[in-house]
Amino acid sequence: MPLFREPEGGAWVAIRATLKRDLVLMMRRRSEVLNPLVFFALVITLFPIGISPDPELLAVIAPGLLWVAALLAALLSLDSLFRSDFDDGSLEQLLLSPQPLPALALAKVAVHWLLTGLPLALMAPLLGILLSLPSGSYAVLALSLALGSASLSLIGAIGAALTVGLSRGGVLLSLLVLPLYIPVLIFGAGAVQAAILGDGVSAHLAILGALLAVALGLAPWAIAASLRISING
Amino acid sequence: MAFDSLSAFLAMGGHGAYVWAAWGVTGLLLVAVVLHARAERRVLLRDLRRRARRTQGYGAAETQVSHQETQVSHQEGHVHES
Amino acid sequence: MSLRLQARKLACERDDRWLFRDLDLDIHAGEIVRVEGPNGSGKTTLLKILSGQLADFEGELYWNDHPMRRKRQDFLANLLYLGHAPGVKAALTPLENLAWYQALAGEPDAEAARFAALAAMGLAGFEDLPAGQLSAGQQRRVALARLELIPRPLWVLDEPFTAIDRDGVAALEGRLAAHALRGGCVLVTTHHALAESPALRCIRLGQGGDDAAL
Amino acid sequence: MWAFIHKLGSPKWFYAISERLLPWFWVAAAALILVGSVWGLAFAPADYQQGNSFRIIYVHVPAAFLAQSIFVTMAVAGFIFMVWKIKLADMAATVMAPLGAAMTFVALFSGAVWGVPTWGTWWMWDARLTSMLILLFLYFGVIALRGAFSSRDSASRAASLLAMVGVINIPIIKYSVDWWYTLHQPATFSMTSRPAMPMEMWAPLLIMVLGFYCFFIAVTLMRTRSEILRRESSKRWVRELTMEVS
Repeated sequence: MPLFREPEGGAWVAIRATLKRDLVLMMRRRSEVLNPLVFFALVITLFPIGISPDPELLAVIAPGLLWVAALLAALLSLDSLFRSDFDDGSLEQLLLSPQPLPALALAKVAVHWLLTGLPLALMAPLLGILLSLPSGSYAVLALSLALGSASLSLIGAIGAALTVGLSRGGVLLSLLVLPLYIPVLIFGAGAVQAAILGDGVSAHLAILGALLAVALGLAPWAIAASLRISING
Repeated sequence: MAFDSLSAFLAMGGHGAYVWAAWGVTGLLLVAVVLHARAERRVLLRDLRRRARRTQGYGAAETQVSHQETQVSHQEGHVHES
Repeated sequence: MSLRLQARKLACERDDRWLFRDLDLDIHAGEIVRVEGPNGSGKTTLLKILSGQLADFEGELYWNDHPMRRKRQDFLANLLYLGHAPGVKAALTPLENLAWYQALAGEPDAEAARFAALAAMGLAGFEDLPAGQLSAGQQRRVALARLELIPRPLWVLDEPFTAIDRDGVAALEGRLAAHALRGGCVLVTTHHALAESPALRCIRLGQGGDDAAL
Repeated sequence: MWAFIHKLGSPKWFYAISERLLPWFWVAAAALILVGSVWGLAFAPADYQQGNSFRIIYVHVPAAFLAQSIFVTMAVAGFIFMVWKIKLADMAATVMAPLGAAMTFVALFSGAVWGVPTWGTWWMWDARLTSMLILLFLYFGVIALRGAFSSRDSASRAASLLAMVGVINIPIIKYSVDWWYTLHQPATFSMTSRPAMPMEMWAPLLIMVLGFYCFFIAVTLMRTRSEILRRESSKRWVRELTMEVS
């Protein structure tokens, strides 16, 4: 074996390998994928029991409930985003690779969205039926959640990266992240409401897209910086 | 002067409770911030002084603990390369 | 090829006490540098600083006579670091673990090389078991297989002998010596006594019990 | 230029210079707040719609201004600390966070109290109050994160980064909350945004705002000085200084 070989594969190879590795890992621990979905369904079940089974009342509050419950479910899964990598030492290896860390972090976030945000978005219409969500808003609900949850994953990953070195980071993580989620919640739930009222939803979706663009532009660097801070202990 | 009498001033046209509650809490908080800053400084200076006196006092009298502490500045580092 | 890691006036303070201070280091190709010291003397911290993970220190690092800040990418491309934790995913097989490391290091995706590296570490036959089912020593060997798999001249190894059996220790020691002989460079912390050799150099960190005075 | 910045970042130099500045800011803060209070409480005319309850504006608005300014200042200090590694900036950011949270609380409390005579309720999801509430949570997050790390350097860098992330989000949050509010509560009466306030009304407000800013500077200087002593307690100049005092 030679003493030294110049790294040939560029960042793209490393990103693909990280995507594949995280996907395989998540598929081998299916409960971690399923738990947020079950949580989502459970929380939605609680509301009619806690408030009232009246379909008309439920229909009014359904967009907000679905969005808040999905947001909490996504939050629930965030803590494990970097935790196991931190515990077994893979995270320091990730930080020491000669590849751009923001890109690798983005790959991990992408897997998180793919296996949390996207399933939540696909499941939301089903739960919408339980809350008598008015017809015509189901597609918008799924679409707004799919778009919004990508921003949630990106923003949440900053919090997860900041708290990964702390032994009890879970509650702190929600404290850090939830205030930052508010704009996404406003425009996400707003889109569904606009669809119910028959208003145009393109403005809402466009703003959700803009938020995602901003998050995509800034969050990877913040995540990378946060990981470097956390690895310092 | 927007008020005819002291009682009118205190009553604030019927809104006295609200105005004085808001102002009172604000004033109390500002005072508390100042008092806290002063107390913090006093406690800190006392601790620092106590620490300084302790290192001085012991150094003159005896013991190795203080010896270590006061001598540190002369021992440049504890690293040896071999 | 040139290979030189230098530290000047390195100092690190933790909780108001100096772990080390005024530490000058000069590490060249062909050397095995062993960092010694009792628990809590800052061995791991020093290794993390020298491998560019910790930013909280005073002093300057130089890589091939350039300030580390400017040569970080080049430095990382030359570095192989093994930390306290092996960095082996329990849910992945040794092969899958190594495949990720290969890609991360920019190596070509060669399965034969992975098999060979695992075989060299005495893990033939365990390639396709989830790493979680392996013993602690075997997991450490999976991590050590990266030494065989990824050609990097500078090895920074934090307690690499942990959980390894006697034969494994001897083999690893031989591997370190061979690496130095080929012009590589090893920076290692260990409680295990390494065999005397002209390449071996020791750096001793003190008790570190000082009060942080200036 | 660089030498100047680094001199500015030297705790010892700052400790000396702030000692001379501090009395001036205390005097200015006390004088401005006193004048503003007397003017605002007793001399400014009552509002034709809200009557005298409007006098709450003289504590509510300065506190709200300060609450937002402190967060921005904290983020700027965090940025300076992260980029130029000037520890003094971080010390200032450390002591600013609780003051900012306190000011946010004052703004929220006075806003809630003001709500009773204005809206007939202690809490209204008014855009301004909602943004303030979110700001309070952001402050809590920064303070809690700083407290959670065992290493001071990591704590400082994490808190700085979070403050920077927060400050990017504040305008987005503000904008989205405003939008959300107009959607759900169209055309409610707003407490503070009114056209053409007469001079007798806004002059005391301006004085109060200036007074609050001076107060903020004075408290920050004073507590930063304490923080310097705490963090540099092992440095020779601090030891000599404490000897002198005793």
